[in-house]
Amino acid sequence: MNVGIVIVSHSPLVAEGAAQMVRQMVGDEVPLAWCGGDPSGGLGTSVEAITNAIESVWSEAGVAVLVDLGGAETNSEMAIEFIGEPRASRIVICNAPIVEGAIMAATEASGGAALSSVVATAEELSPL
Amino acid sequence: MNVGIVIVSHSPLVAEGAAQMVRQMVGDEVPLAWCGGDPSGGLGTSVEAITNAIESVWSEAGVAVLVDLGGAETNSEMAIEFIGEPRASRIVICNAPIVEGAIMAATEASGGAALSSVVATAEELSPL
Amino acid sequence: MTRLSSDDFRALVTAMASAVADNAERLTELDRAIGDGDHGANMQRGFDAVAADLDTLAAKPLPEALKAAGMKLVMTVGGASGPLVGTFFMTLGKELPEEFDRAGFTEAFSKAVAAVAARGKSHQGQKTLLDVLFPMQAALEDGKSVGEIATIAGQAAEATIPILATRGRASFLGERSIGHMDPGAASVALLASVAASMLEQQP
Amino acid sequence: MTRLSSDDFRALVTAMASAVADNAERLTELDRAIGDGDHGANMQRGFDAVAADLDTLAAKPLPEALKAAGMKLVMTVGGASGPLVGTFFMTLGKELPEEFDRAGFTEAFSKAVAAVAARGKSHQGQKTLLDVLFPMQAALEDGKSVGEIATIAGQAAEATIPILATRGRASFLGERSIGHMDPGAASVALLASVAASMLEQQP
Ligand SMILES: Nc1ncnc2c1ncn2[C@@H]1O[C@H](COP(=O)(O)OP(=O)(O)O)[C@@H](O)[C@H]1O
Ligand SMILES: Nc1ncnc2c1ncn2[C@@H]1O[C@H](COP(=O)(O)OP(=O)(O)O)[C@@H](O)[C@H]1O
Ligand SMILES: [Mg+2]
Ligand SMILES: [Mg+2]
Ligand SMILES: [Mg+2]
Ligand SMILES: [Mg+2]
Repeated sequence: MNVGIVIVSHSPLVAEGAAQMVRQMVGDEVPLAWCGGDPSGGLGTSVEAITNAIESVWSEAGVAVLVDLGGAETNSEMAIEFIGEPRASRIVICNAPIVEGAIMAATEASGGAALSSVVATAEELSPL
Repeated sequence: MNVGIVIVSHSPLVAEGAAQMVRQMVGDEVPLAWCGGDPSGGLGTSVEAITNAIESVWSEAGVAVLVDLGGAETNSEMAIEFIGEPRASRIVICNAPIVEGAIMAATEASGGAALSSVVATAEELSPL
Repeated sequence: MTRLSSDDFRALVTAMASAVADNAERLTELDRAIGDGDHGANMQRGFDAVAADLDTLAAKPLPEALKAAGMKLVMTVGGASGPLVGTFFMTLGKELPEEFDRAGFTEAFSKAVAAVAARGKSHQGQKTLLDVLFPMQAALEDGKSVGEIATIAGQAAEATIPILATRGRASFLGERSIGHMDPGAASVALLASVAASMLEQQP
Repeated sequence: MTRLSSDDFRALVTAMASAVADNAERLTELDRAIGDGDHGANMQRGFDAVAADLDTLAAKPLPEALKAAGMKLVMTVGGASGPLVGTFFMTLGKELPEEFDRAGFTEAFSKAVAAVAARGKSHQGQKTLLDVLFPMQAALEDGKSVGEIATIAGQAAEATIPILATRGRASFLGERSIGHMDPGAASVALLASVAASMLEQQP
């Protein structure tokens, strides 16, 4: 089972577009979910949507989460806490750019790499 | 006149969503354009669309271009060459993540900063 | 010993929700200057959701009610302020016994502030809502009256104006963040003043 | 001295466009393994656009026709290969006199390859179309026949299979890029074989 990828943007368009780019690169080999938008559909994030996205791609190999701005990160941290152990410690928020990081992470995940190297690959990305 | 910002993604959704996030941060203070998709609408980029986007936000203060993957960068370089001097040397492709870089660049541009500091602000972004 | 009745909790939440609604435009305006212009809408969405759930919440013992209200804010605010304000109420609920004296409340309040700082990976002086929460905590520890604490919260929000933002979206603006009140700080001061007027009316 | 007539140019472009169309699925399949699975579609869109413009193009002198064809490819391919293959033809058009001998052609070809490398910020050995262009250039310089050059191009494309990609999307795969032919290299080898069969038929 490959590491799952979750894309959390303030913008549903960014999240969906990044997911399409990921799919084009890695096909269906990687569990992939995205969410974006606040609970009333504006730009922002929703802890519930993030929680659902992570649960929908849950993999025993773990899940790498890509976020854009601060609120997306904090809300993702909350979602991971709500999901709780033992799964929480196998869900990692990458300190990486959302679009480029998602593509790199998914490409690495599609090769069956472990969560730690999926995250490292996304984070390695010097800006570009 | 503030520096203009152009967002060039393989995905029209990513480009549009990133532009919406920029608009929400900086309002109308910054000339902003985006493009995404290859000439038949698939994931990719179009030199013509990039050229048009840059021309639509042309500012004597210059234009900062944000791109995602390799093809977007090479096609943007071609577009800049086609636009030619004297404008070409005031159009800079940022070595920065597309979404986060666009927001940082636009925020800096909205304060009236020079092209060089707009670009530097986007590029400063350590991965997030 | 104080004991906040279920009716007190209802009244408090209702007053907070309506104050947030009344001030939403002002809060959003503050956020438009140094953020993305949604803070009022975010807070209003959150407090409206809590108010809508009031029957269920008020049926719980106070600690559970606070925790559930905090959770609701986390789930509904949608901005960076959601997990922060939500964590404040969740932690308060976790730390506050059903009956408490001033020392007990002060301790729970301090833990809630610490939890917010941990959640935001932030500290005092960064032009955020913590710049109101920490002065409130100090005033509590100093034995200030409820009214005095609300005044201090208001002053602390004003005092964010000259600060250079180094956390949250306002930090993107660098020097240009100076000269504007932090929206999150304004929200917390607003909630403090609502709580103070309620508690002052108590016997 | 050689002189490519307007009819020769027409025949060449038409043959290239139909070869690309016939091989589009194979090229896309190669790109699916180590890229995003669009290289065949990209090249086909580009060459179809050039073919659609053939009347206008063929009316120009050869150098102008080559430049315009390259420009068309740049504008229509949409992938990373577009500016690279397009730059090749644009530079060839810029460097090639209307009448040329083998030395003249070799020189123009070398300049076109250098322009592609500059455009891609890449060099030989990175598992890209340059791994076919450089061997073709060497074969030209060595005085090899047209047929031999096409064979060398095909072998060079095959030789990309064991290379670790360090440029373009295939480089994202790291070690896993090994064992697959580079799609751009396959395209260039295909174009070389089309050109060779045309030129071999020439008197
Ligand atoms: N890391 C943080 N630590 C503490 N407070 C923060 C942090 N990030 C944001 N804030 C607070 O949140 C407020 C902005 O909230 P809001 O506008 O609702 O969210 P967003 O910035 O996601 O749009 C800021 O004014 C600030 O007080
Ligand atoms: N920087 C580069 N230098 C040289 N060739 C490159 C470079 N980037 C990509 N290529 C070539 O382009 C081909 C991919 O083209 P294509 O699939 O059309 O574009 P994309 O990768 O944008 O989808 C690769 O197989 C490779 O030969
Ligand atoms: Mg905001
Ligand atoms: Mg927001
Ligand atoms: Mg491709
Ligand atoms: Mg492509």
